[in-house]
Amino acid sequence: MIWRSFDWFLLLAIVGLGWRSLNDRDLFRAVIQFIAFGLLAAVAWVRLRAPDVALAEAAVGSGLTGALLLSALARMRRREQQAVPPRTEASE
Amino acid sequence: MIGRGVIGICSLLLMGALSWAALSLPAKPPGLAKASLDRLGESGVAHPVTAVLLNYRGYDTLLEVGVLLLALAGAWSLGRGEQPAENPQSRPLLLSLLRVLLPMLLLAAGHLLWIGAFAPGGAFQGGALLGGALVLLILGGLARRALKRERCLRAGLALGVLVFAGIAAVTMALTGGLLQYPPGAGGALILVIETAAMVSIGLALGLLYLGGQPPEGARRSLLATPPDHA
Amino acid sequence: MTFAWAIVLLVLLPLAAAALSFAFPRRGGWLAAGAAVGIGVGTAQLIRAVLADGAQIHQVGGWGAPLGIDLRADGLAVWMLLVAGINGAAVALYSSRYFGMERSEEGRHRERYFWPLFLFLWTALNALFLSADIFNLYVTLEMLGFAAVMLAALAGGRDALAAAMRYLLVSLSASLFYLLGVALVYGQCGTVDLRLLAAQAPAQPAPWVALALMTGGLATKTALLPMHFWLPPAHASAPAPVSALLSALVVKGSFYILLRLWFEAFQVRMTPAVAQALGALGAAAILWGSISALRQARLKLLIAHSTVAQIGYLFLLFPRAASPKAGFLGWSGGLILLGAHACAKTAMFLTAGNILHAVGHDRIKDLEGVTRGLPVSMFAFGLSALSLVGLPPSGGFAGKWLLLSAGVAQGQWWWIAMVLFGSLLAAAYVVRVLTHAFTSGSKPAILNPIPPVMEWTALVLAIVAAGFGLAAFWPAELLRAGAPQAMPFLAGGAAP
Amino acid sequence: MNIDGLVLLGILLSSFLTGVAIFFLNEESHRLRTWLNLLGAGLKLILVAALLWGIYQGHEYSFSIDFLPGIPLALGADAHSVLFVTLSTVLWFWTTLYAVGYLEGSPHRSRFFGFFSLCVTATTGIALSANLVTFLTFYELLTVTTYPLVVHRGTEDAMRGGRIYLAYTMLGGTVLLLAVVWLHGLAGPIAFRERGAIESLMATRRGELQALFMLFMIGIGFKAALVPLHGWLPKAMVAPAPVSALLHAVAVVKAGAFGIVRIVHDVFGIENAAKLGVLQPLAIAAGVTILYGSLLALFQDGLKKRLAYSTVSQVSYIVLGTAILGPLATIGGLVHLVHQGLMKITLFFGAGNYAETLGIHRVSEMNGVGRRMPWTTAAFTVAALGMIGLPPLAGHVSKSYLNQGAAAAGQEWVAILLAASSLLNAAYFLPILWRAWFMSPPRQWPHEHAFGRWETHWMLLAAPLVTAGLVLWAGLSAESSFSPLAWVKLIAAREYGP
Amino acid sequence: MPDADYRLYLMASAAIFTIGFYSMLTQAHLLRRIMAFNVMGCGVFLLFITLAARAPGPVPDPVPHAMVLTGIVVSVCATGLALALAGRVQTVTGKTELEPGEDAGGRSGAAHHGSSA
Repeated sequence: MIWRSFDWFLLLAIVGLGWRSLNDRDLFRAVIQFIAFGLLAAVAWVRLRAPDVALAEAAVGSGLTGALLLSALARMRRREQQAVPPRTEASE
Repeated sequence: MIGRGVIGICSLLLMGALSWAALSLPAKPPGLAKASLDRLGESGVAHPVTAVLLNYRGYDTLLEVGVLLLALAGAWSLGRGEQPAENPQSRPLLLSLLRVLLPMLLLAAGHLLWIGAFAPGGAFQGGALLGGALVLLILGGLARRALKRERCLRAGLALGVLVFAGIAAVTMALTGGLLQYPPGAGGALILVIETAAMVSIGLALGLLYLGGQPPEGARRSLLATPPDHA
Repeated sequence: MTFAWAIVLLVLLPLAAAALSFAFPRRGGWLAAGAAVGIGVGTAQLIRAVLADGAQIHQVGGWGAPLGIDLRADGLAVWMLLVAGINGAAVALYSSRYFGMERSEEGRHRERYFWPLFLFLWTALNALFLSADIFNLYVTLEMLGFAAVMLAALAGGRDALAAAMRYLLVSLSASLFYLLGVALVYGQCGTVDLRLLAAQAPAQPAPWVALALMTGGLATKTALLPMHFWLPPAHASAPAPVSALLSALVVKGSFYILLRLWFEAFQVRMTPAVAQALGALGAAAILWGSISALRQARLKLLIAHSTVAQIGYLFLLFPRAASPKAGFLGWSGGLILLGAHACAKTAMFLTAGNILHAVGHDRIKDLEGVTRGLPVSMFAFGLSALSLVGLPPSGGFAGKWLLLSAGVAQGQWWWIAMVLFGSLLAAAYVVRVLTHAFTSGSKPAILNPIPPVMEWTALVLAIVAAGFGLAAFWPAELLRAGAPQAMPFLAGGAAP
Repeated sequence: MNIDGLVLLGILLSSFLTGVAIFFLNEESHRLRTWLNLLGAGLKLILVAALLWGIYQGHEYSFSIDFLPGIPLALGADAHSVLFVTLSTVLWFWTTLYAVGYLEGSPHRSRFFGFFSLCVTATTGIALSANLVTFLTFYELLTVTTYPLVVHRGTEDAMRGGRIYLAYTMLGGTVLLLAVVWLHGLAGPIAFRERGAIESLMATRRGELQALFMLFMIGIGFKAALVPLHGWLPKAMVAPAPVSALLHAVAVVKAGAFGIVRIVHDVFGIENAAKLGVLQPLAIAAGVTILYGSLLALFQDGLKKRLAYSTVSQVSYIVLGTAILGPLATIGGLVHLVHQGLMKITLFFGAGNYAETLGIHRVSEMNGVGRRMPWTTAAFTVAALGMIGLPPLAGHVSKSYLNQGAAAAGQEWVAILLAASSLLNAAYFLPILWRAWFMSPPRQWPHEHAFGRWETHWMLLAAPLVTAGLVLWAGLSAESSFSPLAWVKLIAAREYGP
Repeated sequence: MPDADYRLYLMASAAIFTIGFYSMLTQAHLLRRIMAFNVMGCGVFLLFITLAARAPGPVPDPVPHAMVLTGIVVSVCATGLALALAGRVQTVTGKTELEPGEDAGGRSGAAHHGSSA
C-alpha cells in the first residue's frame, strides 16, 4: 500500500516536472526542473530494479545533460547580451 | 504552422493509443530474461546487463561507441567552442571542491569499471563519472593546458572505437565469428574493451561540454566569424 | 565465412577508418580511399555469395537470435550495399578535390571534418543494410542521422545551419517514435529479430500501434509527403557532395527499414488498405514534388524537390509488390528505380556543385550558355535527366517499366496514369534547366575552373544511371535470388 | 543470334561511335571531324550494302542481348527493316555531306554533328528493331537526340520551337509507352512478325485490342504528324536546313510513318486490323491530314514552312496506303515511304541552298533564282514535280498504286482525295517554279555569298543533285527488278501471304 | 509488486512521451525543444524498463536494460550535438528559434554561394 502510493507520488511528480520543465516561462528554472526530472527518473529506475540504468541516468541523463544544458543556456544568454540590438524573447 | 489546439488533440490521441497498446501487452512478457541468465556462464562476465552490453549484443555497443565519437566529431565540426565563463568569486570554492572530488571521481570510475563484471556498473557509468570529472576540471579552468594537446585528445577519443573494432576483427580471425570471444578469454577481452571505451566515453562526454572544438588561445575562433560573411 | 569477412570489410573497416581520420585529420582522403576499396571487395564477395547460394546469415558473437544479433545479406541487402557503394565511392572521389578548392581556413576545416563524418555515414549505411535486428537498426539509424545532419551543417551558412537544426530535431524525434515501436514489439513478442518476428506474426493491438509508430518515424526520415518539409532546405543548402549523399542514400536507409518491416517482419499486416494508403501518399509526393520543382528558382532546390517526387515513386512499390499477382514486378521495379534514382541524383547534385562553383550561383534563369563553359557537366546532367524522366534504356526506364507492368497485371490504371504523368512532369522540370543552359545568351563568366575529376565523376555516374537499364535483368536476378522469405511471391512471378 | 548479327550491331555502332568520338573533338579540328563524319556514313553504307547482299544470299540476321527481365533488346533484318534502313543510310550520307558544307564556320559543330550521328543511330535502330520494346527504346532515343539539333541555334525562338517539339514528342512517347506496356501485359513479349503477333487475342480481347490500336496510332501519330498531332512540325522549322531535311525526310516524321506501318503490319497484321475495324478510321485521319496539310501549305510564304506543311500531307500518303486493305494500296504506301523521302530531302536541300547562298527564306523572294542557281533549282524542280505526281517521276508511281489499291478496296473517295491533293500540290509548288524560272531576278539578293566557281558550295550542290537523280531513277526504273518498288512488292507479298 | 502498479508505470510512460512530443511541436526555443526530445526519450526508456521489470523470474530482463543504457548514451550525445548546433545557429542567425517557412528555401543559393562553393 505504501509502495502503491509511493508509485503514484513518484510518477505524478515525474510527469508534473516533465511538463513544467518544458513549459516554464523562465528557461533557467526550466532547466533546473529538467534536472530534477532526471533524478526522479533515476529513482523510478531503482524502483523498477534497474540499478545500472539508475546509475547511468543519474550520472549521464540528469547530471551531464543538465550540465550541458546549463552551460548552453549561459552561452546563449551571453551571446544575446553581445548581440545588438539585445534580444529578449529567448529568456521570455 | 498548425495551431496548438490541433497538436494538442493529436497528442491526446497519441497518448490514448500508446496507453492502450502498452496496457494490452502481455502481463508476463516473453522476454529474454531466462535465456540471458542461462547462458551467462558462457559470456565471461557474471553481471547480466554487462553480458548483454558487451557479449550478447556487443555489436550494438560497438556501433554505439562509434555514435559517441561521431557526435563529438560533429560538435567539433561546427568550429571552436569557448571556455565557459567563470566567475572569480566562486573559483576558490570550486578548486577546493575539486581537490576532494577529483580523486574520488577517478577512483569511483575505476571501481565501477571493475565491478561492472559482476555488479551494476561498467564502462558507461564509469565513463560518465570521468566525463563529470573533466567537466569540473574545465569549469575550474584546470584543463586549459590539457585542452591544448588536441592530438592526444583525438587519439584518446578514437581509442575506444579502434580497440573495440580491432578486437572484433581479431575474434573474427580466431573463431570465425564476429565478437565471438575464444572460450575463457571473454572476461579479459571485455575488460580491455571496457577500459578503452571508458576512456573515450569519458573524454567525449566531457568535451561535448565545450560545445565545439577546444578553443585555441589567441586565434579568433570560427564561432566568432560566420563563414557566410565571406 | 565469406559473409563474416565481408562484414569486417563493410562495417569494421569504414568504422575504424572514420575513427582514424578523426585522430589524424590530414589523412582523411587516403583513409576514405582505403575504406572504399575494402567496401568494394566486400560487396563483390557478398554479391557472388548471394547469387551462388541465396541469403546469408551471420550470428554476431555466435549467440544467434533472439539473444544475440543476426546480420543478414540477401538480395535486397546486397543491392542496397551496391548502390551505396557506387555512389559513396563517386562522392569520395569528387570530394577529394571539392573541399580542397577552397584555400581558406574554413575550407581546410571543412575538409578535415568531412572525411570522418562521411566515413561514419558509410559505416552506418552498410551496417543498416546488413542488420536483421530492429534495435540494432535503431542504432545504425541514429548513426546515419547524426552523420547526415552534421554533414549538412558543414556548409556553415545561415540557411545550412538552420536547415540542419530542423533536420536534427525532426530526425531525433522520428528515431524516438521508431524506438518506442521497438519497445512495444519487444514487450509483445520478446524478440527484436526480423525473421523471428515474421515467424510469430502476432495479431494483438500492440504491434499495430508499434508498426504505426515505426512507420511514422521512418516515413518522416524518408521525407514522404507530408513529412517532407525538412528535406528541400537541408538538401539544397548542404555542400554539393553532401547533398548527393543525402538525396541518393540517406533517405533510402529509412526506406529500406520500412521495406523490412512491411515485407518481412510484419508482412501479415500488409493489407491492401495499408499498401494503397502508402501508395497514395507516394502519388501525392510525386505530384507535389514535381510541381514545386517546376517552380524553383535555384538549381539545387529544384533537384531537392525532385527528390521528394522520386521518393514518391519508391512508395508506389508498396501497392505493386504487396499483391501476389505482380509481387516480383513491383518489388524489382521499385528497387531498380531506387538504384537508378540514387545514381542520377548524385550525378545531378555533383553537376550542380560544379555549376555553383564555376559561375558562383545556381539561379536557373541565369545559366545561359553554361553548356559552353562546362560541356561535360551539362552532358552529365542531361544523361541523368534521361534516367529521372525514365526514358529507355536508362535504369529509371527499367524501374518504371516494371512498375507499370505490375500495374497492368493488377489492372490498376490510375496508378499507371500517375507514373506516366509523373514522368512528364519530371521531363518538364529538367527541360526547364536544359533550356536555359543551352540558350546561347550572354555567356556567364566562369569564375573558377573545375578540376576535371569533378566533372568526370558526375559524367560516369550519369552514364551508369542512363545505361544500366540495359542490364536491368541482372539486379532483377539478384533480387530474385535473395528475396525475403516472408513473401515468397517476391521471388516468384515470371517477368512479363 | 548469330555471327552475322554483328553486322546489325555494326550498322548501329558505325554512327554511334562516330557521334561519341565527335563529342570529344575540340571545336577547331574541322578536317578531322569532317572525315570522321564521312567515314561513319560511308562505313554505314558499306555495312548496309553487305546486309542487302547477305539477304539476297539468303542469310538470316538477328542480334539480341538481355534487357528487361524476360525481354531482350533485339535487332533483326526483315523486309521492312531493310527498306527503311537502306533509305535512311543513303540519305544520311548525303545529308552529312550537305550539313558539313552548310554549317561551315558556325559554332558548336562538335555538339551538332555528335547529336546528328546519334540521331541517325536512333533512326537505324528503329529500322532494325525486331521487337516492340527495342522499337520503343530507339523511338525515345530519337526524340532525345533530335532535341539538341532543333534548338541548335540557341536563340529564343529556337528554344521555344524546341520546347514545343519536345512537349509533343514526349507526350507521344508516353502514350506509346502505355500502349506497349499494356500489350505486353496482355500478350507477353511482342516480337515483330509478318501478318501480326496477336492472333491469339483476336477472339477474346477484341475491345482492348481496338483501344490499344488507337493508343498506338496516337502515340506514333505525334511523330508522324497526323492532324491534329502535327503542331510541332512547322515550329521545328527553326532548326538548320540539314536538320529539317533529316527530320522530315529521314528521321522523325519518317520514323513515325514507319512505326505506323510496323504496328499495322507486324504487330496487328493488316487482316487482323481490318477484322478489328480500325483501319477505316485511320484511313480517314490520313485523308484529313492530306487535305489539311496541302491547304495550309498553300498559304505559307515562308519556303520551309510551306515544305513543312507539304510534308504533313505527303507523309499521310504512307499512312493512307497502310490503312487500306489490299496489296496494291500497301505497295503504294510503302513505296511512298522511300519516294517522299527522296523528294522531300531534295526540296529541303534546295531551300537550304537558297537561304545559305542568297539569304532567301520566303517564296515571294524567289523571283529569278533559277537563273542565279540553275542546278539547285533544277533539282528542286524535279522534286517538286515529283511531289505533284507528274509521270514518270517517283511520286507518280506511289500515287498510281494508291489509286489502284483504293479502287481495288472499293474506296472510291480516295481517288477523289488524291486528285484534290495533287491539284493542291500543284497549286503550291508551281508558283514557286514559275517565279524561279520565269520571273526576273531583283537587283540584288537579300544576303549573297560568293562561292567561287560553283553557284554555291560544292557540298551544298552535290547532295541535291544526287537525290534529285535518285528521284528520277526511282520513277523511271520503278518496274525494273532492282528498285524500291520491287522490294516493296516483295514485302506486300509476304504480308498478304499466299 | 502487483501488476496494477506496472499499469501505472506504463501509462506514465505514455504520458511522458506525449508531453515531450507536444512540447517539441509547440515550443519554439531550441533549448526547450532539445529538452523535449530528452523527455520523449525518458518516456520510451520508462516503457522499456517497466517491461523488463515485468519479466517473469527472480531478476528483471537485462536486455531492455542494456538497450536503455545504449539509448541514454545516444540521447546524451544527441543533446550535446544539438546544443552545439543550436549555439552555432544563434551566433549566425542571432536567433534562438527557427523561423518557419525556410521550407520554401527562399534564400538558399545566395548563402551557399558563400559557404558551400
